[in-house]
Order: sequence, then C-alpha cells, then structure tokens
Amino acid sequence: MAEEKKGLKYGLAASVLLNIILLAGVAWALTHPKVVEKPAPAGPAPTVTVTVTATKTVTPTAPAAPAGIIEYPIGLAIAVSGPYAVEGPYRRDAALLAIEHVNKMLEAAGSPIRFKPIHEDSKGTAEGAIAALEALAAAGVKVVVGPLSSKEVRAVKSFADAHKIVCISPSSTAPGLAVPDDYIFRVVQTDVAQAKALAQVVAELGYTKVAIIGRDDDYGRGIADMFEKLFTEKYGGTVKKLMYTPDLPDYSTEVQRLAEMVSDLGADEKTAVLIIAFDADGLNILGHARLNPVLSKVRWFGSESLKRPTFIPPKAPAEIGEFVVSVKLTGLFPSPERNPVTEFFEKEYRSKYGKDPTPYSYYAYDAAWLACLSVLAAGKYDGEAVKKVLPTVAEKYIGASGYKKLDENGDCAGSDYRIWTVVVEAGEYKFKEVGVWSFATEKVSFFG
Amino acid sequence: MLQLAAPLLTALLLGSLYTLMALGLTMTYAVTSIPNFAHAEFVTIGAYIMAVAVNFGKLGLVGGLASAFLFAALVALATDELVFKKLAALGATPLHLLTASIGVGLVLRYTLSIVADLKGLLSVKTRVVVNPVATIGQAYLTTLHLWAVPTTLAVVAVLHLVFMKTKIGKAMRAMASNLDLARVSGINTTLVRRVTWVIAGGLAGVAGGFWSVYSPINPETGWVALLWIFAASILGGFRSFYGTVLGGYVVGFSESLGITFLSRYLGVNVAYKPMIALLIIVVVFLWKPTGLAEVTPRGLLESLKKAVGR
Amino acid sequence: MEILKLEGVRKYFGGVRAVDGVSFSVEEGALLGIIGPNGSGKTTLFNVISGVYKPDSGKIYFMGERIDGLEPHEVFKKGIVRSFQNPRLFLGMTVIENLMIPPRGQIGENPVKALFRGLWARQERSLAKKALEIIRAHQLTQVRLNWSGEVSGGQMKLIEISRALMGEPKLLLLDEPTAGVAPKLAREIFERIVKLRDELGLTFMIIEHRLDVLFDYVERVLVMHQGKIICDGPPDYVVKDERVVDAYLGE
Amino acid sequence: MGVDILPLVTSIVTFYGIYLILALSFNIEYGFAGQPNFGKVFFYSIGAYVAGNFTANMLMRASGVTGVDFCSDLAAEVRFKVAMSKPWLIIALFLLSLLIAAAVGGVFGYLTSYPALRLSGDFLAIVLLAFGEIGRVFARNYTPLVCGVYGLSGVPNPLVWIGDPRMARLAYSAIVLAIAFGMYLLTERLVNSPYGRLLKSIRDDELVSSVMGKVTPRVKGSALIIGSSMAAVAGVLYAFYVQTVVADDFIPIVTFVVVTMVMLGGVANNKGTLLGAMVMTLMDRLTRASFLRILGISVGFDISYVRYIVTGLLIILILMVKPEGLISEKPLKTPAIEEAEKLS
Repeated sequence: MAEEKKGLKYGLAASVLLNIILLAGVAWALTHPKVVEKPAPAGPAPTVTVTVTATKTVTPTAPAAPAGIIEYPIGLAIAVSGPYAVEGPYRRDAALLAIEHVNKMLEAAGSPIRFKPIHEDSKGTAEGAIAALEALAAAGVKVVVGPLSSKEVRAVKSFADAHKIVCISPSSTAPGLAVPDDYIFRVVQTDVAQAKALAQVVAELGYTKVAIIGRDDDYGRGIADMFEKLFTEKYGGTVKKLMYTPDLPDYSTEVQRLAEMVSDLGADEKTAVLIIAFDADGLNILGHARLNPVLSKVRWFGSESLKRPTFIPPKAPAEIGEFVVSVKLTGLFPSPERNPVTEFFEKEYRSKYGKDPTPYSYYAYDAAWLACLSVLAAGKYDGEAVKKVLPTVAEKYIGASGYKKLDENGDCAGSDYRIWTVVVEAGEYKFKEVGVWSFATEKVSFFG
Repeated sequence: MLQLAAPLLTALLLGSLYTLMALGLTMTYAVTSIPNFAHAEFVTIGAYIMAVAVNFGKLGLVGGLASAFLFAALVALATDELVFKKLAALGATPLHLLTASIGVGLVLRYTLSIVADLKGLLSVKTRVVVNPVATIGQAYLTTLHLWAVPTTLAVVAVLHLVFMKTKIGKAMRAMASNLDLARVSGINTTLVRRVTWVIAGGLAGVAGGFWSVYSPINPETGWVALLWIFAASILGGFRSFYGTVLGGYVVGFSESLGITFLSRYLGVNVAYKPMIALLIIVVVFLWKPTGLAEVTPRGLLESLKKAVGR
Repeated sequence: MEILKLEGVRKYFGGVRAVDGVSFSVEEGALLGIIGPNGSGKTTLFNVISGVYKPDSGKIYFMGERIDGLEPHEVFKKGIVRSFQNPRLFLGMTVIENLMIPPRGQIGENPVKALFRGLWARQERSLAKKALEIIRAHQLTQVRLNWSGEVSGGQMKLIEISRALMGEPKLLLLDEPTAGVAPKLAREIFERIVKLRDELGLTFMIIEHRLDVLFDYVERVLVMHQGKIICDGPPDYVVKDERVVDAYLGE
Repeated sequence: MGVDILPLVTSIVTFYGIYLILALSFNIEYGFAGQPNFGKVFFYSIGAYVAGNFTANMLMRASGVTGVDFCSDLAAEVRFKVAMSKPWLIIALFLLSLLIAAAVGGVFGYLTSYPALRLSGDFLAIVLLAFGEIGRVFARNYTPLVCGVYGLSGVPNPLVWIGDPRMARLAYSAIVLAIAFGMYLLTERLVNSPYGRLLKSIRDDELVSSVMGKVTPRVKGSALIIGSSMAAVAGVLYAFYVQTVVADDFIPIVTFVVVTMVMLGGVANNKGTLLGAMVMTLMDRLTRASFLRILGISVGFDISYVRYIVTGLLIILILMVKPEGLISEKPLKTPAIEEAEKLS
C-alpha cells in the first residue's frame, strides 16, 4: 500500500501547492493594492517629433553598455501559430525591428534606457490572447504591441483596462471596438472606412454588380458585410457574397461557385469581383481564377490585404502576376502610402530578415515605435501615463504606415486612401497608385 | 452537363492528391495499427522539399518529386524507428499510438515552423506553371492534371503489382491481416515494417510535392489537409488499399459536387464545405466501418441480384 | 423438473455450422458434462445459451421461459451464469473486486446513489464478506488483493468459478474449469462443484477436456461433433459409443 | 519593473481549475469507462455557448435596451453595465448557466453513446473528434448562437460588481478552483464505489461485464452523460472568465491537451489527473518568455515554437517511459477492499 500513500502524497502536494499559489496571490493583492513602481530616472526626454528617420544616422558603433542601464519591457502579444502561423511571424519581426531601432537611437543618444521585447504567442484564440496578456502582466509589462485580431482584442480588453496595460493592436479593424478612454489603441483604420471607400470606388468606376469572395472570419465578414450594405443601399448595386471557411487546403470549388455567381450577375462590363483574402487562401483562389474564362473576363477589386508582395512576382508565380494585371486588380491603401520611413523600414527589414514585409508588418513596426516613444514621453514606465501621452505622440508621428493620428477612441483617425492597381513596368511588377479617396470630402479622384 | 465538368475535373485532381496522401495512412494503419496523425507532416515536409529543390536547387519537376519522396520517406522511417516501433514493442494500444502520433506531429510541425521562419519560407510555392491544356465550358484540364492523375494511377498500379507479385508485398498483406500469424510464419516483420513506412512517407511526400505546385504551402499545410486524408482513408475502410484509392476519389467528388449543388440549388453557405468530409468520417464509421473496402464489382453484382431477386 | 431446454438450435458462421440443430434438455440439479473434439461447437453452444450470440433458428427455454434472442445481461438476470475457457478476468481490478462485479441489485451501481456511501456501504460489506468466504473456499485468500492479472493460471480458473458463483446462478455454464490446473486441484474443483450442487441445488453444465476427471463426477455427458449432439448418456455409456470413438479418433 | 504576480496566479489557478474539470471528466469516460471521448472540446464548447448565449440574452432583457445588435460591442458594454449594477442578477445567471449547461451537456453526452455503442478505441476517438469539428463548423456559421465568426463578447465576470477588477478576477479564480476541487471530490466519491467498479469492468472486458448482468450501453451512456456535463460546466467557467465566446477557439488541440493531462498523470486515477493537469498548466504558463523574465532568464530566441515541440516530446516520453502515467492505477477504495484488507 506504499504506492497508494505515494499517490495520496502527490495529490496532496498538488492541492497544497495550488492553495499556496492562490494564497500568495491573495496576500499579494492585499499587500500590494497597486503595483509599486520604481520611479523612473528622468531619461533624456526625446522630442516626440523624432521620427524613425533619425535612426538612419545612427552609427552602429555600439559602445559597451554602461552600467545602470534601465530596461523597460515591451510585450508582443502576437500570434505565430494557428490562423496566424504564416502572417504572425512577419509582424513579430517588424515589431522586433522597431524596438531594435529605438534602442540604437537611445544608445547613440547616451540614454540609459533600453527596451526589451517579450514575445508571447497569443495563438489567435481568445484563450491564448488572455493567457499571453496575463503572463506579460505578471512580468510587469505595461505596454503591449498586439494582439492582432479583433476577437483577441475583445478577449483582452477588460483585462487590459483593469491592469492598466496599454495594448496597441497593429491590425484589429472591427468597428465595434472603437471605445473612448480605454487601454486599447489601434493604429489601423476600422473596416468601415475601407468598405466605404471601396464601395464608392467600385461604384464610381461604373460597376453595379459585385460578387464577393471573402474569408469567413471577423476580418473578411467585417468588410464584406459593410461593403454589401453600402453598395446596395447607397449606390443601388447588386451584391452576391461567397464567404469561405479559412484554413482549408483548397478553394477550387469555391472559385467555381464564384464563376457561376459572376455568370448569374451577367459577367459583363458592369460586373466585378471583390476578393478579401490573406496569403495562402488568396493565392490559391487567384491560381484557380486565372484558369477560369468567366473570372478572367471581369474586373477584380481586392481588400487592403491583397496589396502584399506575396501577390505579385517575383514573390508570386509569374502566372498570378499576369492574371492580376489582366483583370486590373484594384484596391485601396491608407495614404500617404510611401514616405522615407517606409523605404527605410523595407530596406532594414529585408536586409535583416531576408524577406519582404507584409502590409500589416508596417503597422506592427509603427505600433512598436509608438509604444517605445510613449514610454519615453511619459517619462515613466506606467500604463496610465503612457495611455495619456500616446495620442499626442501618435499625432506627431509619421511611420512606415504613414500618419498615425488617433481619434477620440484611440483608433487610427481616418485618413485618405490611395487607390492602387498592379502594373508591369520594364518587366517588373509594381503596385501603382492611380487615384485617391479623400477622407474629408469622401470624393474619389483618379490621377491622369 | 457542361456545368458538371468543372467540379468533376477538380474532383479528379483533388481526388488523386487525396488518394496519394491517404494511401500511406492506410498502409501504416493496416500494417502497424497506428492511426497516424503525424502523417500530415510528411505531406508538409514533402511539399517543402519540393519547393526548395525546384526553386533553389533547380532540380526540375521529377528531381523535386524524387527528393520529396526520399526525404519524407526518411522522416517517416525515423519517426517509426524512434517512436512508434518502440511503443508497439511496449504493447501500446492503438489509442496510445494515436496520442503519440499527435505528439510526433507537434514536434515535426513546429520544428519545420522554426526552420521556415528562420529561412523566410513561411509561405512558398513551387515555381512550376500550371497551364490549361483543354477547356470544356468553364472547366479546364491543366498540366497538373496530366502529371498528378497519371502519377497516382501509376503508383496504384505499381503498388498493386508489389502487393500481388513480390515477396515483400505479400508479406505486407500477411502482416496487415494477422500480425502474429505473419510473425510465426517466418516473415521478416522488421523489414516489412520499414518498407511500409518508407512507402507511406514517400507517397505523402510526393503528394505534398504536387500540392506545392498546385498552391502555396506553409508549415500547417498538411495539418490543414489531414481531415480529408482521414476521410479518404476511412471511407476506404481504413485498412484497405483499393478502398482507399476509391475513397480518395469519392471524397474529392462528393465534396466538390456536393457543395456545388448545395450552394447552387439550396443556397447553403459555402463555408459549410468542411462538413462534407467530417460527415463522411462519422457516417462511414457509424454505418459501415468497412467503408468501401468490400465494394467489389462481384459484390455489387451480387447485391444487385439479391435486390432483383427480392 | 426441466431447467433448460433447447429445440433445434442452429448457429452458422458463414459456411461453418458451429451449432447445427441441437436439441436437449437438462434437469434441475443435474451435473452435465459436454465433451467433443476441438471445434465441435461446445463453446458456441455456451455463447448461444448465454446470449452472447443470437441463434439463427431454434428455441431455448429456461425454466419454461423463452430466452433465445435475449441480451447477455437479461440471460444473466434469469439465473444463467457462465465462465470462460480462457480466463477473462477484469485485469484492471483486484481479485476481490472481480468477485464484486456479478452480485445483483447493487445499490451503489447507480451513479447518483454511488455518491452517498451510506446508501450502499452496508450491502457492499455483506457482499464482500460473502465474496471473501468463496475466496477462502477456493484457497485464494493469499491473492485476494492482487491484481487479477498477477496470479497463476490455475488461480485464474478458480477466480472465474468464484466470480460466476457470486452471480447467484441457478444454472452455471463452466467452460473447461480445470484447463491448465494441476491434476490434484482439478479433482478438488470437481468435488466442490458436486458439493455446491448438493448443498445449493445448482445445475451445472461443464465443458471439459479431461475426460478422466469429468467422468468420475458427472452423471450425464453430451458429446458434440461438427455442431451436432452425437451421443447423450451416462459416462460409461458414452465411452462405449462407436460414434464418439470415431469422432475423437478423427480429430 | 514591478513584478505583478497576481495576474499569473489568477491565470494559473483559473485555467488549472477549468482544465482539471475537463481532465477529470475525460478520466471518468476514458480512464474508468474506457470510452475515449476525443470530442471533449465539443462538450466544453457547449457549456461556453450556453453560458454566453443565455447570460447575454438575459442581461440584454434586464437592461431594457432594445434595438441594439446582440453581437455588437455596444451590446457588450450594456451587459457589463447591467452586471455592474445588479450583482444578484449576474450571480443568478452564472449559477443558472452552470445548471443549464450541465443539463444540455448531459443530453449531448447521451447522444454520444450512440457512436460509443458501435465503436471503440481509436475508431471511436476519430469519430468523436470529427463530431467536435462538426460542432465548431456549425457554430461558426450559425450566427444566433454565439455570433458566428465574430464571437460573442460581453459575458461579464459574475463578480464584476466588486469594483476592483483585479480582485474580481482573483475571487472568480478562487470560485473556479473551489468548483474544480468540488468536482474532484465528487469524482472521487463517484468512482470509489460499485459504480466505479462497474465502469472499470466495461473498460476491461465489455462482453464479460454484460454476461455478468450489466447493461453496458446504459452504463457507458451514464459515464458519457456525467463526463459531458462536467465538460460543459468547465465551458461555463471558461466563458465567464475570458468573457468572450468564439466558436473558432474550440479546436481539437484543446482535447489533446486534456488527453495529455490524463495520460501524463495516470489513467483511472484522479490524483494522477490532479497532478497531470497541474504539470501541463504550469508548463504552459511557466515556460513563457514572460515568466522566464521574472526569474531573470532571457532567452536569445523565440521560445513559442519550442514550447509546442516540448509538449510533443513530453507526450511521446510519457508514453515511452511511463505508459501508466506518473501515478499508476490503484484499487478503488470501496468497503469491499477494506473488508478484504481487514482479513489478514
């Protein structure tokens, strides 16, 4: 019966350990009603207007880190598995690059402050996101870049507010999450703006019938539903929707259905396709569509996520490039699209990781910069202070993804959208700006 | 009729690829009783090897497929030697083996993720252009059809000969039907086991290779396709070679035609598509666990006779 | 009084006629031996009677009631309990626990009542005492707390019989109760069976290969061959029957 | 930086509690009754759906606000406000959710006995795995349940009215732990009884069990009902903790984690389950970059993938080195054993 006693011991040990953890928590909570902060030494208060371009001049002759370095952690709650297995690592790398750049700047300035990234895989699920935030919070993290998707952001919102942890999501676009005075900031416009602009561009180009093929997740549904509503109600158009389950191995059947829907709509010069997809599904769909006579005949529009190097050669196969050019794939991108920071970011990203950044990587880079700059501007590592100062910092910041002025909800204030299409110039595939949608006037104007 | 051509041609191609993937799963289950969830990773590994060999190694289609076969076969063999064989020797039940295969899958998938992440290969496609060679209405027959379908049929034919004519093939069949009997009747079970894993992994690798021509791949490609692989294998009876061949095509056809009809005539949301493969698994297991394995021309004839006689 | 009656019972497996039109009846309190070469259908007969297999045709009466086609647990409830040729013990349990499975009407087998020990503890203890008595009678006391897989082959057979007895049977079907048991113990087992029959009035049907032992104890023997009963009578009658000799020689 | 251990404690305690219930339920079904319910995540999700849908609907009704889209974030805000102002309402809804979910879970568990009658072992496991996925695909498409792909947010912490959200979380985690330990004690009582013995008899040899008079389909059904009810309760606790219910979160990997916990701890052994769930939960929380930082350890690479590889290796190692789990199976503690032990 010694065995049984041992078993009992294990069981007891387990429950005792658990209770100790719980009691420790209670004790902690009672004795530390508020987390005690070490007063942060006054670093050289950087002018907030310092933009990323400043790092260009930083020489990498790193002197030995002086004693008395103060390290502030920046949490990266970025999913790198599950639905974000492909896309997540790009954004994580962009955020890491931003923090590296900030540190170089601080080092050059002789500041004792350094930022230390802590990455947690939020798995693209609510449970994963909350677990990631809890872990980061325990490590004393007060500023987090992420989570990525709106459903993850929803899951962590009350936690972030309760623990005064600033979360800067590089890619959550659900309109409903626009809540004033919370700890959630989003550096990308909500779906409403994009859907509004898309509907108008499609309508003004003379299309009255649109077949949508889109991911059936919060991103795809968000844009598709909003587009459908605006396009039918405001412009009197016809919309057919085909929403597919993400993460399937193949979408050929869906593409055939899409072709049938397009045929039903007439497949004429008034009919267009709108695709809302990520990399793996998008390439698969385009690969099938290019072989389809009906789908090759009509005009294609794409969501912002289609403006990735993945979709044009040399990253994409040449045949896909030919297809997107022949169907004049057109989409939007928040402007200003390019600036020196964009160029700098792309160059650095490419040279460090040997790959091209994805569109949301630009936002992740900016989110991380904003996180660091806000801590510096706040002068202390404190969520409440960072939250207060962040909108001001953002207003004066121009990053890889353009102006980052935030609205009263802490979301990227609406900006103009540039209209892009794919062209071949001197044998090279390029996304070319062909027009602009003005946020202020809600007017579309095409160049040339 | 023209409207049917598109889903049918799709089904032909997908059916071939599912068959190639599922054959290995069936073989390892028949011979070693492992419902191998890590089979998915052999597909992914093959896909990656193909993409790397063709895009960077300039090996060409055949060379790429050969290296995909070789590499996936080696990984499959290694997993068996290092994990499954030892567990089987310890007397693990199929359920334990299933659980172990989930563990093996995690190790392989995320090891591959690390490599792909470091090398900037999280999403990659083999650079071989797929072109239409003939169109029927909206449907198109592509060059990939011309490679993948005959390859699959050739594999089936070769395996058929192996099972029927060669010593090792007969030994495999013997082991599949009764392991203990095979052992006492002097069959080199270790060798047969190894050959089985090499073929199973290799075929999965080839299927993955084709897949990377068909569509861009990432470290989760195989895992995502696992449902369909299992559906094909289970529909075939889970232990039957010929059943699996049939199962692969039936899964391809029923999914492609099924969702097309449901969506076109009943307005069912296309997002329900994965339900078809899932329902195949559930219904076959509950209704007829032998799947299509018992469906032979003679059997069909007899049941027809019975029906008429009644 | 007839306790069991079979009329034209058939059980085929594909082309194999395992039980091929068997009819006989058993008197209450009988000690009936069933012999026959391997594959003659003895175990299948037990399986058909105990409800493990449904007969293809024919009728089975137990104490005047039709029992063919009943589920095994229903047959058990009528009072027929069986043992198995190769001991099929519950290997994840101790010996005593194995014996605690068959008793009828255990209150604690209801998941809700199981939560309230007071409801069933008394019943359990009295059943356990009975089980321990049977254990003692079969000289299993030493191993009562062993895992049932960790006892000798002979002990396994004894546990099988003990477990069957715990089911309060009226009719016991024992499939080779002495296989793999030392000759001395084999005789002890049969002596106990006779004693049980005499004291409790139980009826036994025993499949046995050790004819020498069997014939010393049973009053009647059924001989099966190729699914049919080829001879039925007292042991000394059966041994003289030519068909029986042929059947065994042909084996 | 100030290390703030509280969220980690809350996190570990809550998820330990939730997964302990899941693991106990799997142990009843698989460890004792031999039915590998690989559709565990499905029953877990049922609890979360019931809790989410019921609570959200009731709170909306209590708020008197109409014309607001049930799935919108605005509705979520409304629900939080109601929960803040009506403590008794939210507590009652929480308790009711537990009851309803247990009942609904039980009904679905009963339906599971249909495949369990026809199949066993790996086949049953695969079918139930497919069942779980069918449930997920359905739920993500059927919007009225939990708002489809968007997910349903605004299932308030039942203790949200405490005011200090940190304390509310901590208190809630204590409730989860208490319920989990209650479940543990109940499970111990349940299985250390003739019923537990009955379950084991079916696991060990179903045919013999039925020959010994047991109505095995009914017993299997009862085990699946109990297990599924428990899983649904865990789902309710999850929904009220994470406060968001998304169909796409209920993926097979959750089941695999539960299976690993039971296999690691030792099947048919609730103490083992206690330990297995503990090891897996701690391993998940303590192998993170954040925790390593608390200890002052800094790793030079992204350990996210490595954690999954380690989990995979752990599964393989347990099965190879200690197939019976960390704590091996013991005889059930019934009066019969006591009587047998008395004899000496």
